[in-house]
Amino acid sequence: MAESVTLAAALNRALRDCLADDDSVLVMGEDVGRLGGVFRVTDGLHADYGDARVIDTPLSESGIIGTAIGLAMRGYRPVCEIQFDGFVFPAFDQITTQLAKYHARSDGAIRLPVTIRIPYGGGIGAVEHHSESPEAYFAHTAGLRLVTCSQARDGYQMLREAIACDDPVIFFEPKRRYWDKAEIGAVAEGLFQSRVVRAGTDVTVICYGPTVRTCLEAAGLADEEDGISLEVIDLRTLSPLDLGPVFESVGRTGRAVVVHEAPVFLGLGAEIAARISQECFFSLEAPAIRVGAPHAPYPPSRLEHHYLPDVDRILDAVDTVRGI
Amino acid sequence: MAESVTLAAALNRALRDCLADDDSVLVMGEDVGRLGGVFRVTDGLHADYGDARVIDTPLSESGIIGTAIGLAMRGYRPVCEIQFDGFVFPAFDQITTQLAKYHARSDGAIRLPVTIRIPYGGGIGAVEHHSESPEAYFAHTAGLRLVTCSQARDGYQMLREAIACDDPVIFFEPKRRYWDKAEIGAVAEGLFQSRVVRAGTDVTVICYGPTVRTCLEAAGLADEEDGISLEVIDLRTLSPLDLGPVFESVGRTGRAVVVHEAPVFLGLGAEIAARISQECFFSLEAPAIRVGAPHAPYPPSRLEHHYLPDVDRILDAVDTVRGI
Amino acid sequence: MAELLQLLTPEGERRHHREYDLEISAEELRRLYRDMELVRRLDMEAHALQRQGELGLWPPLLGQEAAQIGAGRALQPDDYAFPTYREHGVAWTRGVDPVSLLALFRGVTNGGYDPAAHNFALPTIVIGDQTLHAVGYAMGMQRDAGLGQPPGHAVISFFGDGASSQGDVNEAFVWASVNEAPVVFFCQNNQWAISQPLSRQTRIPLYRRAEGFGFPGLRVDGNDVLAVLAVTRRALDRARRGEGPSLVEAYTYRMGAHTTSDDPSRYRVEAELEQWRLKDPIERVRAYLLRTGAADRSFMEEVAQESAAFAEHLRQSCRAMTDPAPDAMFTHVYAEPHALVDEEQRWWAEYLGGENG
Amino acid sequence: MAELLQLLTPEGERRHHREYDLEISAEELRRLYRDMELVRRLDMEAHALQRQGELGLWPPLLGQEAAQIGAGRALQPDDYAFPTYREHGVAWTRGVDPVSLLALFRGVTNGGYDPAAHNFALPTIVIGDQTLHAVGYAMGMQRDAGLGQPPGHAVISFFGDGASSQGDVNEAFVWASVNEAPVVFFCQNNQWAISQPLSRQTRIPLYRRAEGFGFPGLRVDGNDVLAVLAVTRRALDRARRGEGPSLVEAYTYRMGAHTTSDDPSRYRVEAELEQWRLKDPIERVRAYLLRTGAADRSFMEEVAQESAAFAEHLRQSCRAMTDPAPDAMFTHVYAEPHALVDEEQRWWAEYLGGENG
Ligand SMILES: Cc1ncc(C[n+]2csc(CCOP(=O)(O)OP(=O)(O)O)c2C)c(N)n1
Ligand SMILES: Cc1ncc(C[n+]2csc(CCOP(=O)(O)OP(=O)(O)O)c2C)c(N)n1
Ligand SMILES: [Mg+2]
Ligand SMILES: [Mg+2]
Repeated sequence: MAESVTLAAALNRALRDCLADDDSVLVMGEDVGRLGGVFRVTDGLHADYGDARVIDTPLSESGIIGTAIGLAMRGYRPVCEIQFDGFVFPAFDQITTQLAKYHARSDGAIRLPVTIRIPYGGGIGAVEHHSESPEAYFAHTAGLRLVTCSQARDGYQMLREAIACDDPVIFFEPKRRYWDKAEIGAVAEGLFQSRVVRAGTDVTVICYGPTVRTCLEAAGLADEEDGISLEVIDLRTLSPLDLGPVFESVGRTGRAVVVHEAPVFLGLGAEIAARISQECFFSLEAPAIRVGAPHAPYPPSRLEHHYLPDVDRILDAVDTVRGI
Repeated sequence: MAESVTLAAALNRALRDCLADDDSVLVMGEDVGRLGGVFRVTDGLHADYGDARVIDTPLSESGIIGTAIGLAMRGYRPVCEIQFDGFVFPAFDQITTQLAKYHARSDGAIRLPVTIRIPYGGGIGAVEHHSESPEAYFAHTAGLRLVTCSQARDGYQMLREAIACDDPVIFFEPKRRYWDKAEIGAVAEGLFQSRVVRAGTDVTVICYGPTVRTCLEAAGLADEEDGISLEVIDLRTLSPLDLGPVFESVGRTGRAVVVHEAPVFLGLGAEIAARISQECFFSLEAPAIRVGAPHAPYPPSRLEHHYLPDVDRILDAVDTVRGI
Repeated sequence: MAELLQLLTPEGERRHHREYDLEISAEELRRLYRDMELVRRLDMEAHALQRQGELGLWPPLLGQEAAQIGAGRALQPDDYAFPTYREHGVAWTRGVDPVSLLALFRGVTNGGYDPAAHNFALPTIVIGDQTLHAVGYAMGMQRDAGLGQPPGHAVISFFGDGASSQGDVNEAFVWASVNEAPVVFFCQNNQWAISQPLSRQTRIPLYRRAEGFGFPGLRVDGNDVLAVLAVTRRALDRARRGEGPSLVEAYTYRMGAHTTSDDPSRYRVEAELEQWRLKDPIERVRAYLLRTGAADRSFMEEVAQESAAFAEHLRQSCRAMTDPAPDAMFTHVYAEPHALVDEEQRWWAEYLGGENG
Repeated sequence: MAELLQLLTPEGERRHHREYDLEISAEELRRLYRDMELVRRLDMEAHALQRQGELGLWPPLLGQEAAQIGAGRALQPDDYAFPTYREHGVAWTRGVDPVSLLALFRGVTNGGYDPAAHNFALPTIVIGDQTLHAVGYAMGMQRDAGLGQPPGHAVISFFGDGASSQGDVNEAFVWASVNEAPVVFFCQNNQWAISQPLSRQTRIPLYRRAEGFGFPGLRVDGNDVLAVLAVTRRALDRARRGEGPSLVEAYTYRMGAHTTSDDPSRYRVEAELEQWRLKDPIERVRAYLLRTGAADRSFMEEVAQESAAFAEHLRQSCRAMTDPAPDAMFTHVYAEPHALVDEEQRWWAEYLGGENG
C-alpha cells in the first residue's frame, strides 16, 4: 500500500488514524479546526470529529498546555499544536514545571500522555519568530521526550508512536519539508532510534529534521565531486539521544560533523560533540565540529540563507575535520 | 576599607550604591520592598528610596520583565528580582522573545539595560521549584548576558557592572552561599572574566557559582590526602563564556572536569567539554568529564545531597580523568 | 467594602439570606466543627514539627479553616479539586492522609499521595498553574458526558489573592468562560501574598474580576463555614448542571506567617490580627453549637481528646518517616523506559555502592 | 449587542453624543479623509507587492482605517504608542516612513525605524507582549513626572480581540490598574483571530473586560473615525491627568485575509463581508465632506492624485531595496562588545570571503 505523500499529508493521516483508533485522542490548538491549521496538517479533522475531539482554542499557549494537562489527568490524550516554534514560550512554564514534572512528582501515579506538535526551523522566508529551533530548551528539561522527523515516512509512524507514548512528547516538524513527498505505509523499523540514512566511510555527519535532506545533498556532492564518502545519520530522537550508531560510525570514520539549524552555542551539537569526544576519544582523528547558527537572533529572512547551515558550510566542515 | 560581609549583604550594598549613584536605577520584584526580599537582599532599600525607585510588584513574573522592558525604553535601568529560580519560567517569553531580541530587532536603536537577579541552585532543603539551575536555557539565548558570582567580593563588583551594562544581564546568585562571608571593597580585577581561584598542575576543575566552594574543598582534600594538585577555575561569566584561561590550563594539565548543579544533559558543561575537546585536542590525556545532576527533576530535599555534585563525586571524576 | 455574604456572625448568631440559605442538621454542624478543630490541630502540630526540625517548611492555614472546610465539604466524591500548597483543610475533606502532607514538607516526596484515589490533585507551588489544569479537567468531564449535556460533576480550583495577578489564572477564566466549563474558581483572599497586601494585586474586590470574563463572582465571609458551604454548593451545582463557571471569593485572613520561613512583623501590624481574632472561624461555630444545644461540653471534650490523640499520631508518624532511597530520584522521571535515565541510574547505583562499600 | 458609540453614521450623517461630542474643523476632517485614503492605498500596494514576490508577507489593515487613524490622530507627539504587526495606519500618523514597513515584511529588517524618533515602538509579532511594555513605559512617565503628579503624557497600546486571551494582556490590565498607569488599551476587535471568531475568546463584549480589573471600558464604532478620535482623546486626556488606564474597544472588521498567506474562504462567509462593506470607514467621511461642503470633488481629485504618486513611490522604493550584508546579523546582537559574537562574525567574514573569492 506504499504511496507517495507530502510530510504534511502524512502527519494529517497519522492524526486521523489516531482519532479513529482511540476515542481518548484529542486534537487542540489555535486554528486547528475549520482552517485545518496554518499548514493544513489538521485539515478535515474537525469536519469529521467535531468540537468534542478537535478543539479550536483561545489564543493562549499557556492555556493550551495547561488545559491539556488537565484533560490528560481526566484520561484523554491531547495532541496540542503550537502554531509556530516562536510561540511556544508563553507555554514554557506549564511545559517545564508541570507537564515535565508531574509524573515524577506523583511518584508515577499520574501519567500525562500529551503530545505537543511544533512546526520548527527556518528557510521559508517568514517574518520574525516563525523560524526558530527551540529544541535545546526542551532537551535540557527532564521528563520530556523530543523527537523530530525528516520525511513523510517517519513522520507518519513517529507521530503515531508519539501519541501512543505515555510520556509527554514534543514532536518537532520541519516546516520547510512539509511539502516534500515520500512513501508511507510500510512500518518503518526502529522508531525513536537514530538511523544511518546513507552509509559512508570517511566522515560521519550527524543531523536531524530539516537538515537531513541538506546533509544528504552534501553527501551526494562530496561523493560525485571529490569521491569523499560521508555517512549520514538521522538522529530522529533528540531526547533521549540515541548515539549508539553515532559512536559506532565515528569509531570507523574517526571524524564527525554535527549539523543543526539552532545556534551552535549550547545547541544539541554541544551534547553530541561532548559525548563523541568522551566515547570515541581514542578513535577520533580530529575534534568533532558543529555546524549551526551563530549566537544571534534569527535574522530577517533575506539573510536566512547565511544563517542556516547549507551544503557549502557542511562540506567546509567536512574539509576541516579531514584536516584540509 | 576591606571588610568582611555576607554575599547577601554585599549584593544589598551594590544595589544601594547603584540606587545612590544613578537616578535611573530601579529595583523591582515581588516582596522586594518592605520585606526586603525573601533573602533580604533588598533590605532597607524601600525605606530609603520609596515606591518610585523600589517597586513591590503584583505576583506576575511576565509582568515584571515586560514592564521592565517598557521602563528601560523610557530610559530607566530596572533591576528585577525573580524570587526563586523555579519561578522565572512564566517570564520566559518576555525574556527570550523580547528582552533578548529587541536590540537586534531595532538595529541597535533600542538598548535594554535590564538586570534580572535570580537566586539559584539547591542545597537549602527547600520544597520543589526552589532549587533549580536554569542557566543553560538562557545561555542558549542570544542577546542575553549571564554572570554568576561565587562569593561576596565578586558579588558586589559584578552586580554593579551588571547594572551598568547596556545589555540585558541575568545575574545568578548562589542562594546557598548568601551567608558566606568575604571581604569586599577592593575592586576585583577582571570582572566578566573567568579566573583561576586555585592554581594547580594535575587536573583542571571548571566550576561557577555555588560549586566553586565545593571544588575548592575538593582541591584541598586532594592535595592533603593524595598530593594531587587541582587547578580550580571560577567561570563567573556563563554567556559569553571566557574559556581562554581554561584552554591555557588544560593545555598544561591535559585533564579537565566540569562541575555544575544543573543536569549534565545539555548543561553548560556540554558546551565547555565540546570546546575543550576542540581547542585542546592534542593536549588532552583523557576526555573532559562532566559532574552535575542526572536527567531528572530536582528531587525532594532529603535526596538533594545525592543529586548535587559534592566533594566525593568531584574527586571521583578527578580519579577518572587521571585514569584511575 | 462590598457586602459580605454571612450566615453565621462572629458572635455565633445565625443570619438568614433569601438566596443562599442553608438547611443543616445538628450532626452536620458538629462534623464541621470537628473538621475545623482537627485541621487547626494538624496545622499547629506541623508548625511545631517544623520548629523542631522535622519539617523543612510549613505554610500555615490558621484562620482559613472555615474557607477550606466549607469548600471541601461542599464537594461530592466524584468532583475534583485542585489545591495550592496551603489547602491542608481541603485535603482533609478529600480523605488525604495528613501524614502525606507532612511527608511533602519534610522533603521525602514532592507529592505524597495518588490524586486519582482522592480526586484531589497534588499541591501546586508555582502560583496559578493549577487553575488551567482544573479547566482542562472540567473540559474532560464535559466530553465524558457529551458536549451540551449537563456534566453532572464539577471541578474546584483553589488559588490566592496574589495568584489573581498571574496570566495563567486569567487565561483559565477565559477558557472556562468560552467553554462553559464546570469549574468553580475558589479564591481564598487572605489579604496577603507573602508581604504584598491585596492593594498590590487589585483596586477593586477580587470577586468582581469574574464580571470581566462573563461569569458570576461572589464574595462570601470566608470565616463563616456555613456561608462558604452554602455558596460553594450552589456554585458547584450550577457547574454540574452545565451552566458554567463561577468565582467565589472567600474573604478571610492569613493569621500566621506566609510560611515558617516568613517574618510578618516586617510588613504588617499586630492591630490587624487583633481585629481578625474576633472573627475566628471556629469560635463562632462553638458558640452556636452550645447556644442552640446542637452540641454540649462533652462533645467538645470528645473532640479535644480526639485532637490530642491525632496530634500524637502526627508527631510519631512524622518522626518515623525514613528518607527515600537515592534510587527514587530516577524511578518515575518517565513512565516508559528511558535510555539516559537508566544509564545514569546504573551509574549512581554503582557509584554509591562503591562509596558505601 | 452593546450600544455602539457613533458620531458619523455609515450614511455619513453626523450624530451627536452628550458625553463624547467632537468639535472638528473642515480642515481636520479633510486631513482624516486623506490619511485614510493614503493608508488604504499603502495597504493595497503592499498587498500587490507581496503578490509580485516583492514582500514575503503582508497583514492587511483594510477596513480598520478609521480605528487606526482615529486613534493615531488622538495622540500628541510626546505620547508613545505600542503597535501589533497590523498598525500601518497608526505608524503613518507617527511619521514612520511607510517604506520601512515594507522593508520589514520584505525581510530586509526585523525593525526598520528608530522607535524613539517617532515615539512608536516596533511592530510586535508575539501576541500580547507589547501591552506589558506599554504599561512599563507608562510607569516610567509617572516616575518622570513624580509619583502622584499628573504624568502629562500617555501611552497607547494596540492589541486585537484574539490577544485578549493571552496572559500577558491580562497581566498588563492588573499592572496598569494597581499603578494607575497613564495607558490606554486600544483593542481593535476586527471579529477574527485568523480563523477564530470572537466567540472563541469571550462570551461578553470585550470592552467589559476592563470592569473586572477596575478601570473603564468603552465600545466605539471602529469604522467611525470621528467617534474613535473623540473617545481615544478622552481616554488619553484622562491618563495624562493621572486618572489611570482605560480600555477602548474599536468594533470593526478585518475585510481582508489575516495575512497574504491566509485563505478566509475556509472559515467565513461572503455575506458577512457584504454587510460590513456598507459600513466602510472612508465612504461615510467622503459623503459627509461632500454633503457639508467641507470638501469638493477637486479635493478628492487631489487626494486621488497624491495617492497615485504615493503608490508609485512605494513600488519603486520597495523594488529598489537591497538585501542587508550578511554582517548585519551580528552587528546589533549586543550593545557592548561580545567575545563569542565577534569571533563568529570574523569566522563568517573569512568564510564568505573565501567562498566568494
Ligand atoms: C510563579 C511563582 N512566583 C512566585 C512564587 C513565590 N510565592 C510563593 S507563595 C507566594 C504568594 C502567594 O500569595 P497568594 O496567591 O495570595 O496565596 P497565599 O500564599 O496567600 O495563600 C509567592 C509570591 C511562586 N510560588 N510561584
Ligand atoms: C503568542 C502567539 N501565538 C500565536 C501567534 C500566531 N498568530 C499571529 S496573528 C494571530 C491572531 C491574532 O488575532 P488578533 O489578536 O485578533 O489580531 P488580528 O490579527 O485580528 O489583528 C495569531 C494566532 C502569534 N503571533 N503569537
Ligand atoms: Mg493570599
Ligand atoms: Mg482580530
